Amino acid sequence: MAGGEPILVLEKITSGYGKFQILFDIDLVVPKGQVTVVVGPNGAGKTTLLNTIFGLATIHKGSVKYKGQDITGVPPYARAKMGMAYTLQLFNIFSTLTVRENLLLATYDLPEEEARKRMEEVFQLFPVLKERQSQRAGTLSGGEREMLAISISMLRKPELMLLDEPTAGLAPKLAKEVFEAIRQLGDQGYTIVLAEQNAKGALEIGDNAVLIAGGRVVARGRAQELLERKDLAKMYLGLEV
Amino acid sequence: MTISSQELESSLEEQEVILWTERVVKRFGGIVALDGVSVKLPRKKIVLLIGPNGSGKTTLVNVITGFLVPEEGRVYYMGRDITGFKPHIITRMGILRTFQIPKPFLNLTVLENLLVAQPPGSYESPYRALLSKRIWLSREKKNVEKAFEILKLLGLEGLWDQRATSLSGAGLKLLEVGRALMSDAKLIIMDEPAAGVNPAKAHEIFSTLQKLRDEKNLTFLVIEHRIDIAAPYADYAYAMHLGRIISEGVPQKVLNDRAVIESYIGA
Amino acid sequence: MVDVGLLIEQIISFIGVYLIVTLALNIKAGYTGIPDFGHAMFFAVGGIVVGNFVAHIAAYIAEKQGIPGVTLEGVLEDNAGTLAALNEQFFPNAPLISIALLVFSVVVAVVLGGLLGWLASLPALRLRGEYLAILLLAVSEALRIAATYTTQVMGDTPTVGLTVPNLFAWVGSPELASLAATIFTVLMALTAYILVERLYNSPAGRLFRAVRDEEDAAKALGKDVVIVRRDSMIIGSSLAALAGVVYAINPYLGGGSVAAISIYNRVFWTFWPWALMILGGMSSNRGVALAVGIVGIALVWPIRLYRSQVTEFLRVEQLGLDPDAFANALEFVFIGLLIILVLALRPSGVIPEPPSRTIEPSRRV
Amino acid sequence: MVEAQSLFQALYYASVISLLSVGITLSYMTTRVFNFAHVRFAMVASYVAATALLACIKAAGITGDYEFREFIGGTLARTPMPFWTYAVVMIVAFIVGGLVAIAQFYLVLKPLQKRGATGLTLMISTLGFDFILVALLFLYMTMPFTRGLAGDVRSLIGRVDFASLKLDFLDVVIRTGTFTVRGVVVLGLVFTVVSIIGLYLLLTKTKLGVMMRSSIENPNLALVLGINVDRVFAITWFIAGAIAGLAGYMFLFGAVYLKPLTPTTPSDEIIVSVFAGAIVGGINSVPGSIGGGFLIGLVEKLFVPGILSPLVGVGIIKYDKVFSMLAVALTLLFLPQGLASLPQTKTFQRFVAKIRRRGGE
Repeated sequence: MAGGEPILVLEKITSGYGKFQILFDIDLVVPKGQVTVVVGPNGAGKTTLLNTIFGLATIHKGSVKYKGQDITGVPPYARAKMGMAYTLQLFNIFSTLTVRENLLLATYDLPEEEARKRMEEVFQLFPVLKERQSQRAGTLSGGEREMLAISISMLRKPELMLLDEPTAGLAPKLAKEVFEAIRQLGDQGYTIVLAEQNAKGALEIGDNAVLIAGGRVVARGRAQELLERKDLAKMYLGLEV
Repeated sequence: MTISSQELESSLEEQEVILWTERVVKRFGGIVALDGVSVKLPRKKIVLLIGPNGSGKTTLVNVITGFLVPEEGRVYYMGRDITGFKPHIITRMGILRTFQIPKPFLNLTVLENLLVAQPPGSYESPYRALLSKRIWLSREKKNVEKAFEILKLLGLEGLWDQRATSLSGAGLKLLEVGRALMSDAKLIIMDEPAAGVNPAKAHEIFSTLQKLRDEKNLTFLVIEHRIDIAAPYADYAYAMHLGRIISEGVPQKVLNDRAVIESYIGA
Repeated sequence: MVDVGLLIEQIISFIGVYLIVTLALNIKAGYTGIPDFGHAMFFAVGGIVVGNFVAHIAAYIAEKQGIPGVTLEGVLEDNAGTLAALNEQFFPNAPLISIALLVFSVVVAVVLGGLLGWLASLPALRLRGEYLAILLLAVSEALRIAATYTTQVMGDTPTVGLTVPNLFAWVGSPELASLAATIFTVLMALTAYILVERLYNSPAGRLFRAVRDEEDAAKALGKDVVIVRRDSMIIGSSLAALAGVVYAINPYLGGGSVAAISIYNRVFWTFWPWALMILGGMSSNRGVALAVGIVGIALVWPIRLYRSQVTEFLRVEQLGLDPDAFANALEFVFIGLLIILVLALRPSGVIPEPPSRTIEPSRRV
Repeated sequence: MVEAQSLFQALYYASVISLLSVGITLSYMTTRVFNFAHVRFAMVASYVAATALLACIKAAGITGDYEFREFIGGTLARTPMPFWTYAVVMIVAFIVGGLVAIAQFYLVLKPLQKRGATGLTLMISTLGFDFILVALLFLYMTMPFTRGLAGDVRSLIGRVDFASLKLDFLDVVIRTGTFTVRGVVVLGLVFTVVSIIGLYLLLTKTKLGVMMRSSIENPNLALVLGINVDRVFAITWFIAGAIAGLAGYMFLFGAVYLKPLTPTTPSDEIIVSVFAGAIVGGINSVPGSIGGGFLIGLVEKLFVPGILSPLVGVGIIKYDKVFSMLAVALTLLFLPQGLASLPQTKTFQRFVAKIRRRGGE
């Protein structure tokens, strides 16, 4: 796989929840400073893959290495402290808190000066959030919510950012905006793992890609290459090519 | 296994259809979840229902099983209009659904799980049970026979006295099927039988379904995301997108349909 | 010195009544999973039937017979005096009426307990889990307070309570009457045990447990979950009311008085049965019996009856502790620690829930 | 007609209920458990605070009679106690309440949760913990060292008198015409208001508060953001317990309004009202439970004796708790999220709309 040095390596992961196994023998290398896209139909195991990386799923077999260190058994909050950030697909903001409080939470362990600086950066990327600072996050529109969710991750200046279907349920125009924002982040040097069902949209902005179906990796490579493959559609459904 | 689509479609005409829907419409607020859906489930067949998230699969199942009442359209089962029937009435008529995440009776043994599934009746009255065994004894004996027969069919007979908690993910899915059989269901609607199960086991589940189709004359409607595993076992397939049926036919044909593939991949 | 015979009777009586009341709870909470935190109110029904209804009937008959000092109104207005007169002059000479009243109280308590259980099953239509538990607790408390201060139920002196008619006075001496009451307790406990076991090992009991484990699945199989819950509440509650009768009649337990506080107390008749059920194993009748037995022997004997000997033996006073307080504490520590340890170490109880044995379990493939 | 004095008494009682209700809510919101041991935290705090008070008396070198028998219109204390003793005692009550709560959280709830205990199991474990606390209180009454503190602690604690300590210069008896009120009552109210404001500020203005609220709303997301949710919950429990400790402090001065102190009273009697407050107000709402606690307290001690009893007869006063219990039952059945959720219900919104329309006409 092309790109920078690997920041995260998954080796022969079989994982799921409790007794249930969703992923089988997954190998994944995430290069630093690039956008790695995970695509696949629903039920393929994309969310479980991100949960596995963040320690929210049960690992049956295999190991997760982060910056060369085995973190297979590390609790999620400790992973967050190690520089990982995860934007969940659903319930990814605190809806009873104000927008500002949501953002504050992400910077609670930083010095005030630094926190303010980072918040300004966020407001530059998403000016609408600045206007809505004192509003309850629950009152935001769908697109604004996603922006807030991504901002929360961004504020932590994570070394590795996991995004789970940030465009789910968004109108095409909004989805496009969100994708563009992610590309911008990628250009700024963030390392991102983006799980998306919207394969076309995601592959267009990604650097690398893996396609999973039925809990297994079906294809991998440069995002652009995958996008151009004629048999993509069939692979996508996990069918024999 | 390979039936050409023409063959099947022509045979559909003659063959009995166990359940069909006619232009079912269901709205939630402003959203149209089902937009004139008509499906036919041929008797003794495994029918696959696919589609991306939010395409309306679960809503359709909820309408068929009586959990939702459609705004327009009808549901017919064995020639009878069952639109708007209460769920438990529909269950008693022989339509049973299993859960995506199996819901076994955890502290009951595998055998007990099946025995509970017998059709409801007066032999389950606690007051009579306090007075005498006679009210239920003979029936219970028959039920146990039947349950063991089913367990054998499912390959679970060795585990009959184990608690349901001790079963594997695939075992739990099969247990659900077993309960459905015990309840004398004729049409079993399964929600993602392969989810959370490793592929080898998933194939076992589907071949068990085929065996049941042939030996017990059952009809299956299967919602499944892992199309690669399910497709070879299905006799017929429907694909949904945005509340409509966008393709139907033998699985191979449906899976090669451009509209189906695009619905999955997105814009 | 310790009177061994008396001691055994006391222990047996304690075990007997707690066995019934805990088995009753086990039907509701153990088999069916209804978190009945209002169990005490059904127990109370039995007490009221004996202390109030039976006393009224007896007073009515006695007044007709012209027994001095007894009037129908006196049951509530001068409860102690009237009942003393009844117990001395009426019941010793009325064996048939006593037995009839005994049967009457059992039947009426079971019916009324069942009725109240049916009413209490209605909220279970809307609520589940802890919310239902709190609701039933609240209803039970409300009824307790309401009944306690309502003269028509508990007489003029709510804290003293109603004196219990001595339905075994015809047997002979007070010792013999107590013995008869103990035997009655044992008989009732055995009957209760046989009945709950019979229920457990039937398709009905199995269905109770299935509804508890996975309500949605039971519904999907066409079972009427509401009726299952209702039946469980009715049967469990009538059994609890029976325990109330047993308690009231047994002089070793109620002490001859259906004092409001001891009868309705949520600690002794809701929380304790819960604790005992969890110790023994929810849904496990044998476990419940074992737990009640062990706790009964361990508690009644050394802690309740012989606390002074125990504290003396442990040299509590030399340690500078107060023996009375120490003995009080013993009981609470005992049960409190047991609950937590069992929940942590053996969450399914001493004897875990067995499968139902409807037909011979030896059936193999 | 409600007299000012009974109004204040009712408010005092309502404050205690409210302080305890809010703790029930906090612990339910974090661990999803109805904590039956919660009111006992207050008892424990009360006992330890009483001991601390005696220690203070020793330390301050006050000798002679401790005249604790001060009721309204009674004789004045012979030896006034310095103000700082009360402050010390309050802090002790606060901390002890919190520590007991933390102990329950780490020793009982966490281990059970780790073993996959359900809400009901946890609820029963709180009963078990409550029994243990009662036992400890029985023992505490007689510990040699507490006895050594003031000659005979046991008789002090066991006696009614101890539960009506005199509050030095703060305990002025205010009299204006027929209007009489003890300073301690006023103090109790001030106290409640201050702790409620404190809690409000904590929850809304501090980082810790935001962390608490976020962990309650969505523990998974909080975890993902690097918040150690367990620790935040433990802190929440400490706060819940500490507030209960404050209620326990108020027990010490409230014999007129509550029952005298024994290991089982007043907590066994008020626990039902405390639950009522938490549930009627809204088990998932902090402000709701504060309001609910006040409401229940005032219904029991003001509405029933002051308004209802003149109408239907004195007999009704004994039934005061029946009203609370019925309020619980009705709330659970028809508005399970309590009064705090009322504004969100459709009926309410329709009602408001109707009124608005009327107003417009």
